[in-house]
Amino acid sequence: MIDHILTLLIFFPALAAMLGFVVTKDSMRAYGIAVAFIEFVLSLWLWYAYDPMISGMQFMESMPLIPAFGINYLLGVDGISLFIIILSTFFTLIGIASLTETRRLKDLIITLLFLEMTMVGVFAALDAIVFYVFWELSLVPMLYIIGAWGGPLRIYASIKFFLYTFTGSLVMLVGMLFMAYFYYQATGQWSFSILEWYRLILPENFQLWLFAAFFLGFAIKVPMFPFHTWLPYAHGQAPTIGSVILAAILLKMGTYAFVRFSLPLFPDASVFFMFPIAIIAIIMIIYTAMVAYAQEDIKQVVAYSSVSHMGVIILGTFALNVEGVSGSVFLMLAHGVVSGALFLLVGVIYDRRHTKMMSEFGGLASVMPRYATIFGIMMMASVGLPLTINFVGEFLCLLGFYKQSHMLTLTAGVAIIVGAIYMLSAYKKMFFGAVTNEKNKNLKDLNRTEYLGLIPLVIVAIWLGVYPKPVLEPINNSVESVIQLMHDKAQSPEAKARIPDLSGKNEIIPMQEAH
Amino acid sequence: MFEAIAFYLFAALTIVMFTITVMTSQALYAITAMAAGMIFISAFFFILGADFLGAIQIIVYTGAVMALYAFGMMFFDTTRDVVEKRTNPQIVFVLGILAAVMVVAIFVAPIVSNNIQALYPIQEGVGNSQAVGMVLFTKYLVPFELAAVMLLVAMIGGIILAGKKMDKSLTLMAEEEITTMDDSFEPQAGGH
Amino acid sequence: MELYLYIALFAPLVGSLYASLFGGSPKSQHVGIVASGLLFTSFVSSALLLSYVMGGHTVHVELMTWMETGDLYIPFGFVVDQVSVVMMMVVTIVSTVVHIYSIGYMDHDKGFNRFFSWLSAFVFSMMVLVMSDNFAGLFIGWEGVGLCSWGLIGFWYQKESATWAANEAFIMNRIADLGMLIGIFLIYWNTGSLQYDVVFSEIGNLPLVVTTWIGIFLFIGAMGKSAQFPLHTWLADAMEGPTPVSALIHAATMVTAGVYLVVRANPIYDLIPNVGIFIASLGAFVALFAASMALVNRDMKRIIAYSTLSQLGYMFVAAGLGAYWVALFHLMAHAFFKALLFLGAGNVMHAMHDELDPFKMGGLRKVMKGTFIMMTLASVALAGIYPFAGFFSKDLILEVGFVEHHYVIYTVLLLTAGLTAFYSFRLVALIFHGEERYKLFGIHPHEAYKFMLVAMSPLLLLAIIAGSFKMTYYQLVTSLLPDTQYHVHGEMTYWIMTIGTQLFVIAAIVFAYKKYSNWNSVPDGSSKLENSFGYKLLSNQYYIPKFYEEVFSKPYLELSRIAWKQFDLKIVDATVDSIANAIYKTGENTRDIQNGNLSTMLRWMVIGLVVLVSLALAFTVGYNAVGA
Amino acid sequence: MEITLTHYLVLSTILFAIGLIGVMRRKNLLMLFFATEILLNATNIAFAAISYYIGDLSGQMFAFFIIAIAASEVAIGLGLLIVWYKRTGKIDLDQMNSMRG
Repeated sequence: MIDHILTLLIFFPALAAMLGFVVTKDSMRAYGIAVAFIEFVLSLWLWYAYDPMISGMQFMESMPLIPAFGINYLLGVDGISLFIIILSTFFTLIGIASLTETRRLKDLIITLLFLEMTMVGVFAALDAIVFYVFWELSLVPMLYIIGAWGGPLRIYASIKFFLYTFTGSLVMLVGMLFMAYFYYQATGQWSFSILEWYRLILPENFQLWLFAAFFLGFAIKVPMFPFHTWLPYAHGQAPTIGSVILAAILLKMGTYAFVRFSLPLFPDASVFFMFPIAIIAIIMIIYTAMVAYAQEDIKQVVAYSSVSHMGVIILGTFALNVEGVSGSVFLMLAHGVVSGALFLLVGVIYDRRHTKMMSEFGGLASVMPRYATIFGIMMMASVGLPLTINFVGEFLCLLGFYKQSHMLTLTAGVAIIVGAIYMLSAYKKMFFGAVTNEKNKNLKDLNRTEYLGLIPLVIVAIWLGVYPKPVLEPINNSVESVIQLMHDKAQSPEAKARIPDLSGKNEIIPMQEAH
Repeated sequence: MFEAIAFYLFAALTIVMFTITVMTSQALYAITAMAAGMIFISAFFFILGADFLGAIQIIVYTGAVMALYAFGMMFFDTTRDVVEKRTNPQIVFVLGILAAVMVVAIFVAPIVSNNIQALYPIQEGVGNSQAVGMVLFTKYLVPFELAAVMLLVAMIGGIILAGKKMDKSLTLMAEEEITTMDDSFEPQAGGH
Repeated sequence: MELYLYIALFAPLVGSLYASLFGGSPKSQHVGIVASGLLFTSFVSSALLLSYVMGGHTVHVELMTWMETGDLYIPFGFVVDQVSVVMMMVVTIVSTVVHIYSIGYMDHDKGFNRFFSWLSAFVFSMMVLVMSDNFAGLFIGWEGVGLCSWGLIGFWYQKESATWAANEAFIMNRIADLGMLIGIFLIYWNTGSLQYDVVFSEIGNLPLVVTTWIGIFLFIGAMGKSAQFPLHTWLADAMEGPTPVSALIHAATMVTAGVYLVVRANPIYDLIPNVGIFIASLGAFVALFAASMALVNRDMKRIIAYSTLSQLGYMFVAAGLGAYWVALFHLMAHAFFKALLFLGAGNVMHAMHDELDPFKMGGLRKVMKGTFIMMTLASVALAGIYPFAGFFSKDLILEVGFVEHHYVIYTVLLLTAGLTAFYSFRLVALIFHGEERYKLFGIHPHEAYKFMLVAMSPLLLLAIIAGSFKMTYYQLVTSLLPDTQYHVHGEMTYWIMTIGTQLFVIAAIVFAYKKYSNWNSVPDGSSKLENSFGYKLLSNQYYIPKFYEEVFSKPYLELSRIAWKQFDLKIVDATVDSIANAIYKTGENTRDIQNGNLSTMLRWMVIGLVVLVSLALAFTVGYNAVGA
Repeated sequence: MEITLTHYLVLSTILFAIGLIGVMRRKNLLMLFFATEILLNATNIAFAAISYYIGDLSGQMFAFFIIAIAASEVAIGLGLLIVWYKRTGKIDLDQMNSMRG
């Protein structure tokens, strides 16, 4: 069974979702939690069985789909994808467990389980076409979640979300086809396997074009400035569960794909585009932090803060050294946990007051002290306080990029200032001051269901902040092999210089022999 | 010399006839002019040594097609003119001529650059009909048979379409109409 | 000894967690007692460690790995050496006192348990800060104390001013933290490690320019925490927090973290004397600058806060001039008497029902004898009168300035010493002497609980006798810090200087007493002095907060609004939408092609034919042209 | 005066243009059919001429098949036309707009 655990992880939720149609409405919630829990346990088993010392792919499965074009059902995990898969199953569990939605609960849970399938599929796929299929499929459940359970502008928001990301992905698909074609030209065989692609050294000008094609698809998903405007709408209109999954997992697809595709496939192009992308990332960080500061709606603050943090992740990714890339992968997890928790927290107050405007609140700390405490912890994690999960990632990202550029890192570091500004001012508006609004006087503090969702997140946020090693170590090993691969493949002297050579450092098992 | 005179004469006649066909508002004039034009065209075929084609042209077009049109027209009220609102006739002319020039340019291109080769050269000492027959029943046998089947299909199609009970079109009817039609028409259909 | 180290470190954390368990429930006396007890345990462990360290040993432990990736390796490592043990002693003594004091001070507060939770958490962070054996660990504590400071300044979160001040403090500190972070990055990429011992042994091999930048960035971090100009405004506003907090965090411990950093990083600063001069100059400037603002202020706590700021300036002068042990010594002495001063002020505040204007007090010595004595003695110590603690430490700094030939700095510090004496005794005179002006406001002051006074007494004792530890202390820390003795050349000069300073200070005290001890009215802002330019300038803190407000805060908010409403919605998003709209409109417009009219369709067909054929022609011609 | 291929092609062009104009101009469906016949004949001339001038029978073959197609087209087309006329009583092109998009 362990040999096919990835297939199991992908299709178990889908199968369970199909069966979900025959489950009665009343027991649907319990059913959903049970399925998500089993899935989560399976993913933990994956972690348990995973050998952190091996940097390459593990639990690989392969089955030909269209042999003539080298399209295979190819799965595998390494340290980079392992934890994002666990994060996906974890958040699906948390999301379903803390679900407060009452409208068409059954449909919602079925949609969520399908979404879980696509998420795990994206992170486990090692074949570009399989990856692409899951990547696109993930849009559909999200479209339903926003479009069916969202706010008043839900149709606009969901269509914008769908078309925007879809457009980007199409360009990416063209890039993938070209990549496969180049592979065919070079070797005389068709292949869509990423691992096979890794072995291909492309001329630099090809790399630049392909990088750009992939970049568009990923950048919209991340979303990078100036492609970010779908996100506030999507978050603003999505129900709590939609925002949580969107922020925690779906955005990570973009940054994950950067690490999985762009870096190892196009090392020279990565170096070439390093500074332009870093500048975009810095604009993202500072600009969206400012926009977040100006928001009146607490959910929008969190939404824009997501964009800002994604900027740091991008920066870390394009540091192109082990510290930076490990940091960015770690920050993906960290941001998933923290922003997911923040969206859950916003959902809590929205359930009670049916508004998200900060001006409606004030003084909540005295009415809902426990809520305020957990919100405070998560806010501080988001701000990047040491010993919380975010700090580890942010520190490593900035540290890594500092190797490449002093000035840009200094500018990007403003993140820790502007991040504090919008978060603290939002917190002040919501929780501090006297209770002025009559409607807030008798709000109930957190209930059992909400604790169920939030407490694990708090624990994870602090645990991985204090002791990130169990996660950081496998990530580090896999990232090292990616960096080494990039160094070996790099052609231009600048790229050789920018990407560190680790071969002399320690024994690593290369992911694939280059050349 | 004779060839040139014949060419210009028939060219002028054909053009005039077809122009009448296109421009006149009287259906009767149009059909008559066209029939004449078709016969004049067959003259070109004779000039070009395609005797068989010329004969076919006269038989098929003037004999069959035109007769078909003539019969067809009997169904319609030819005296009543179709009101022809013309919008921007200039565009029509410009477009028509432009397209024609282009098509010809395409045709001419390979000849001008002289890189076309004769696949089935005309054999000396063999009559045109014989030559045509030889090519038609060797190289073009399959297309020829297909053309035959096509004609058969067309014939059957024409008969069925023009036949009775075809004044109802299922595609153009709403669903309820179809269901009600089944009830009312089936006994009658059985009676035939 | 490792056990004691862990006890000293984690006892406050346990206290904090224990208190937070009851965070939401109403006041429980046991929370305060347990937290104080645990801190006392921490103090005892620290004392044991001190005696151990005095024997010439150090304790160095590595608890576990924190971050490890690539070449980066950061453990949770702790070191108890001569420097950190001094800081540990200071922190645990003051915080134990403050904890016990707070049991009384926060007696009637709803957030009693929450208060202890935050306070103990602060002590834990501070312990991490001082005990850590690497820069990353220092940064953990650094941010941790910032967080606790935020929580404690904004402790009374219903008050708008308190939460505002809390956010201001946090954000200002963050600005400095960025500098610190960059300093850490520089250290890592140049030395390959963040461990103190590795860094300090490597630092000599680096190019001077790198070392200079490291020094500058680390000092920017120190400037924020220690509230040096221009990041000083938060400290005065931080007085919104409960008074014990001011005593512990904003006088004795956290604000001195910057000084500790410079002292700790002395191998770096030793290499870059130019930066040192800058630090010293800035310190001297801040000393005078802060003292001048304290002269006219009418808020008791703010006056003490400015005095803290001023004393931090002294410490930076010493540290900048390379006299690290002197800086640390003043840090220690200052912690005792300033905490005492604050706690005394807390008593007064309680007595006066949170009235802070000393002009509305007067004559309180009759009802608050204990507090009166303590505050007077603390002020004497602050002024630097022999044989109190302040004399030994402050005088030493003056000597350092003099010996190092920085006469401008020396003069500034000397002047500041006079000002310090003046405003301290202005405060004492206004509060405790003269007419009982509080009667006008119908307040009936009372002395604080006995045990609070008892709790304060160790600080009083230390404020008096700390100076006598000088030689022991000196021998202790100079095994780690540069051992430089500062002796004024010629005994004559030395005595003239010392006695002259003493006389100058005493004169300032006498002047303050004369002017204020018989004060009999509450100023209403109409007197000539109050309308003079100088007075307004000083009482408005040189208009710097206003300047920040107008130049940074408001434009930032405005710019953010513009970025959102004008740029994000109207340009970025509108561009996206307009692309979508353009496609939609094209669809609407070209819909006429499909109007079902065969004639039109035919026409379009011909157009299409023309276009296609001409394209084919063009390509053929083009291809032939190229081919030819 | 030699008659060359160009002459025939020019003639073919003229006839084709006439046919196209007819296609675009006519609203009467029957007339439209006439115009298509003209188009087909125009190409036939071109085919026959090319066949003659390069001495290849393929052109004639094509013309032959075109005639066959034209015949079928007329048969089917007229049949449809009659059906349409029976249903609507009109053979006006502008009235046929059930394909409106």
